[in-house]
Amino acid sequence: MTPAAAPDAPLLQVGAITKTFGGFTALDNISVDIRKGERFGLIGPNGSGKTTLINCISGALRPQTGNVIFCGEDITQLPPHLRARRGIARSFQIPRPFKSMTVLENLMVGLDFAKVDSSLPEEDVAMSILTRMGLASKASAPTGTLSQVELRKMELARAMAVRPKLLISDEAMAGLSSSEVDEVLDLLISLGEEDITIIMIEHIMQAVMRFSERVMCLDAGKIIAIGAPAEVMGNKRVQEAYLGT
Amino acid sequence: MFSMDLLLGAVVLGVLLGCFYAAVSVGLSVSFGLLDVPHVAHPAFLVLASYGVYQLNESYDIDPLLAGLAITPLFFLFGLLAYRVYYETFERRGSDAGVRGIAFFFGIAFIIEVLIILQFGVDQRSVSATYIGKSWRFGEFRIPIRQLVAFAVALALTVLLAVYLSKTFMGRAIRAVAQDEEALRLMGANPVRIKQFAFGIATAVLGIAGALLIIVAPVEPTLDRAYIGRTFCVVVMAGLGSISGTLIAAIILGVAESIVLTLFGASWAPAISFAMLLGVLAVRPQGLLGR
Amino acid sequence: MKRRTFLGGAMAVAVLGQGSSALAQQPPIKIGMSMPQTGGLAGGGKASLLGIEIWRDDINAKGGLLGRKVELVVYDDKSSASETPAIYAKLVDVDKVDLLFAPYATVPTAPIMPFVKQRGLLLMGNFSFQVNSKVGHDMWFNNAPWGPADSWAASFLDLAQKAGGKNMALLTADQEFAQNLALTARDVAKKRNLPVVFDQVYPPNTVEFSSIIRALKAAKPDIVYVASYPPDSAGILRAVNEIGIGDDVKIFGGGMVGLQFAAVMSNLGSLLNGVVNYNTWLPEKSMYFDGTKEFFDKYTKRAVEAKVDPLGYYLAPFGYAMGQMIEAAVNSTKSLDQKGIAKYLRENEHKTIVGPIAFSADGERKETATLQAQFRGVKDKDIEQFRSPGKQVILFPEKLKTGDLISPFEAARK
Amino acid sequence: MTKHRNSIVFWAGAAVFLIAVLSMTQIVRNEYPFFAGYVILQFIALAVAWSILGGYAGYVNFGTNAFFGVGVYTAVALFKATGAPLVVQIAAAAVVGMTLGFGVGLLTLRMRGIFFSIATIALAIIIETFVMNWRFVGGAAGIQIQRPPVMAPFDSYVKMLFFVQALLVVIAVSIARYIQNSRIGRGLQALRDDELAAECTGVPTLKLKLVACMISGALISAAGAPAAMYLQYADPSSAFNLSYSVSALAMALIGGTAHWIGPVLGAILLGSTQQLLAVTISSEVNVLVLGIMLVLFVVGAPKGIIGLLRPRYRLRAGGKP
Repeated sequence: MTPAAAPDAPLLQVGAITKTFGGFTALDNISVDIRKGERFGLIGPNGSGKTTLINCISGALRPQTGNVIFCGEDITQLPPHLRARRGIARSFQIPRPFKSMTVLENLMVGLDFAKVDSSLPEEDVAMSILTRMGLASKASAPTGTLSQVELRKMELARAMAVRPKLLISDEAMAGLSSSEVDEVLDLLISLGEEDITIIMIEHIMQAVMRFSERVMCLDAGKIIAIGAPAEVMGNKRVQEAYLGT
Repeated sequence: MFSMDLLLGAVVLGVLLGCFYAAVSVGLSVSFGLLDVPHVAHPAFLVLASYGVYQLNESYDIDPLLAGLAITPLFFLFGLLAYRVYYETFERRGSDAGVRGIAFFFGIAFIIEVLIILQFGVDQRSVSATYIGKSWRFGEFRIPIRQLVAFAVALALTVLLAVYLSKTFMGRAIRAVAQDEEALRLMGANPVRIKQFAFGIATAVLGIAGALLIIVAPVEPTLDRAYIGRTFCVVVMAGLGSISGTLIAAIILGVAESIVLTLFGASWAPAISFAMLLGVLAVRPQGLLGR
Repeated sequence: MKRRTFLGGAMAVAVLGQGSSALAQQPPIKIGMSMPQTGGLAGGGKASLLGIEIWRDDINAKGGLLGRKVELVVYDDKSSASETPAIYAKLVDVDKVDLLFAPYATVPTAPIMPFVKQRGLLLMGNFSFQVNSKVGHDMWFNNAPWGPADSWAASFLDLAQKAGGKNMALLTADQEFAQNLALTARDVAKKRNLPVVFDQVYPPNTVEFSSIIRALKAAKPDIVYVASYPPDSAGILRAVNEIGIGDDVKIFGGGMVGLQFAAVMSNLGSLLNGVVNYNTWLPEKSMYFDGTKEFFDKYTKRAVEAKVDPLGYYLAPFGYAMGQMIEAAVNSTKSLDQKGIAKYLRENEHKTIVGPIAFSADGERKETATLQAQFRGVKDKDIEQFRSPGKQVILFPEKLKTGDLISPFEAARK
Repeated sequence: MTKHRNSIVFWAGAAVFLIAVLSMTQIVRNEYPFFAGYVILQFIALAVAWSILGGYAGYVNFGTNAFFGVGVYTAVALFKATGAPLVVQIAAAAVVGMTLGFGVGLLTLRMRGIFFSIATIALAIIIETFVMNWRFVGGAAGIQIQRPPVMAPFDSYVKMLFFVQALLVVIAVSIARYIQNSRIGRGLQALRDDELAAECTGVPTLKLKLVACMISGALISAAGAPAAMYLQYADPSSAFNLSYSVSALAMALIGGTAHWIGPVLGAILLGSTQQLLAVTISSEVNVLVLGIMLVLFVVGAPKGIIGLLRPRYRLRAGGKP
């Protein structure tokens, strides 16, 4: 039904979106295109609008102006669940598991509602995702018993259950030890190799450098730099923005 | 039936009634509006305060307003305790605090109702004071003095609380905790203690509000049900947590009720506050002065 | 015939001879009922029950009914209509009671009317209003003095018109009893070409009556007929006192529920003065019949312990009277046959502590004995004052009258 | 496999229950068990229906009495206007209850749960006021109703109502069970835990809440509809009595809402306790017991009786191991 996107058209086009809260402008006329299969890093100091931007992409917020185009379709007015079904999945800065469920059941929610046809029984699909994430042994554990890194992985696994084209990871490594950071990072990179486009918000610079093909830095709701990781890190305004906070 | 005099009278009485509604709602504006506690037992606490005032007035012949003032510290402690229980059992554990929190306060309201009935019976109770039963004449126009008293005290109470919340350190901390608990924690303040204190204040105010309630009209144990609609209507219409909004919204409700009662008949009156509440929820859930 | 009398006499002697041991041996006669003991009607329900219990104790002291002890089986119906069908089914099918009394008030009684009619059971009504008019059960007898439906409004309007009333204002609560009264008041006014200049229905839980009274005053009525419930009755009188009601008003009151209860009366005190209101029993000299004084002596003592209305004029003696009528019917028919008892009740006049009672075909009183009385010289905060005559002067009915109406209303208030 | 076997057990159980109820109406002559049993069955239906929204989705409906009263008065109005048979009355009540659920849901389910809860209190009072002003169904004074003749194979109307209410219980429980085992149930559970996370995982939260609200409303109204014929009388203050709300909520929460059996257990326990207490204690202590039990369970046993009985649910609920 949707018009077939041109083969080299970007997967996601953010077109001049502005989001204000009361008098405060969180996003100021942001435009960015993200290619299919790209590993995209999003950085910026606290309160620079990173989370607001991904909220606008995933549908938790709607911008006052501008539009969001995904696979050639304007999804600006769609609620989050319809975006999820079109292939946008995310994790949360502070993990938000379904607390009354086991890890496996958390994944089943995504499988149940994403409506992807599969010949395999849902539980098998869920188990294979968990195995991939190294959580197979925790499948029937309640989420309350998980450690911090397991929770982060569970969130990524739940996002994977939607079988996304675009995965947004919101500080999935915050508060983890360096070995755990590497663990999660490896997972994300391996997911990226499977044709999944990934936007990663992160504060840990080595991780961003290692992961990203392209990096964008936001400050006070504006894009101050975008380009190859090394290039962005070398940018004066980026350094100021980080030192300034 | 319609006459200018009657309309004017209705508006004047409505403003008086509205200020009284503000006084009974302002505590909820703090507890529900600022602290986000689903305090459906607020009107039950209010009626409980009225019975406290009644008991003091009946046994020791204390003026109801003084009696209200006297039970205020008690209600402050009661509020501290109630919040502590609520926090320990629901907020801290996080999971589905909403459902169980509401059910908890609903159960508490129900228990208070029954305890009042066990102690005082189902009959209505009223207090005696020199200003009850007299009226202030202005030509043909008469205003009951009890309503003037309620108006003045209610206005003072609301303004005082508004000033407290905007001018004092603690007041500002309470407002801050409503907006950004995390920031406050970073500043080294304990948000839970601040919230507990705020809930104490919100409950303490009910001492005076309860006195006004029983001054304006006799109370009976299930009176709280009628006030669930009124208080939540006022607080939601005001925009959660806005004290000045509370005053404006309460006056709008008071005038609306009074005009409908005087000019259009009373049979639809109980639905007024609830219909306004539904209307506000549907059209402008952030309230008149919402953030 | 003679033989039976002889046998009866012999049996009576035998029973007397055995004395109390016979009373213990025979199974008791069970009288079943529900009674509102919690909820909005509880105050009235408990007082009514105490009246019935005093009768039970009196009759048992006299040796019981037919030589058997009388036992009450009472359940709480929580003042709600939804509880009574199950309760009465239990009373009849499980407890197998011999006779049924109705609960106090209309709402809990209404759902059991079809049940008793279908089962052909006798039901002694307890202060419900027009509950049998649509059901048409011929074994229903109401202890209340209401009489024909329109007599209530008619007696008040008689007094009003005699005092020169030319038009009427109606202020009624939006609840069943008050609405029934309002309905008849409108009918009677229409028949007498009395214009209704103000007719307002207000909802339960109304807090503030100033607005309503102001609007009522603006309509300038001569007669103000109020049908209200306890919480509102007080609010209305307060507002009348504060806002004033105008010098035109000749008579005020009629159907205010609550002004019969001690707590409300002492609460309102001097605000009551001048109000003409309905009542059922008052300590006026015309109201004392055989046993009345003794009843109230017992009631006053037991009321303290039972935590019920200390005066108990409104309901309690009628609960006792209900028992007295059953006592007379059972003793005369010498059986518990419900058809026989019903026949006796319908055909005879019964002497009770609230005066003689005779029923018409629908089971209500043949003639109304609902009093209209005017409050006079009432002081604040004093329950005991209501025990002495003269505080509520009976204006109607003619037979029981103890004084004349003071009019206009403002004059009567002083 | 086990799911399939569970289904067989469930439907066999339901059939046995209905057959038992039916034969009871044919064998037992004493009418009291039917009067009392009707009340308990009614509470089971209400508690199960309530928990479809209140338990599975976590939206607390204080307006059980609004939906109940609407059911009663739909039946009354329909019966008075057309003399419609009981089945039609119940069906119509379900439709009206469903519509009402849709309306309230649309108005308030977008917002946080507390707004929905308060709106449902508002709803009860507005509708009660409306009915009080509606003279056709008797207004505030109430209305007496003459039952039509009873239908075979029943020999008394109360027995028939008892069977009908048992049927409604089976319908309510099967719907609750279906929802619980279907993806709707999983979606509701997810949104109950975290609405935003559920949305972002593809759960159409508003739609599911509306569906739950409509089904719950329809079932509550349907369970209320036969009350008109049971009482042969209807008045607004009894039909819209707040105690229906308190009972439905307390029974569901005390029984536990994670499984459909919870509200059933809660209703049987509290319903029979209430019937018993009504006979033994006639004071407000009776009602106090209900309130205190509600608070104790909400605070101390958040997963209700089934949480205490089956550790699995405790495990699922627990924040800590």
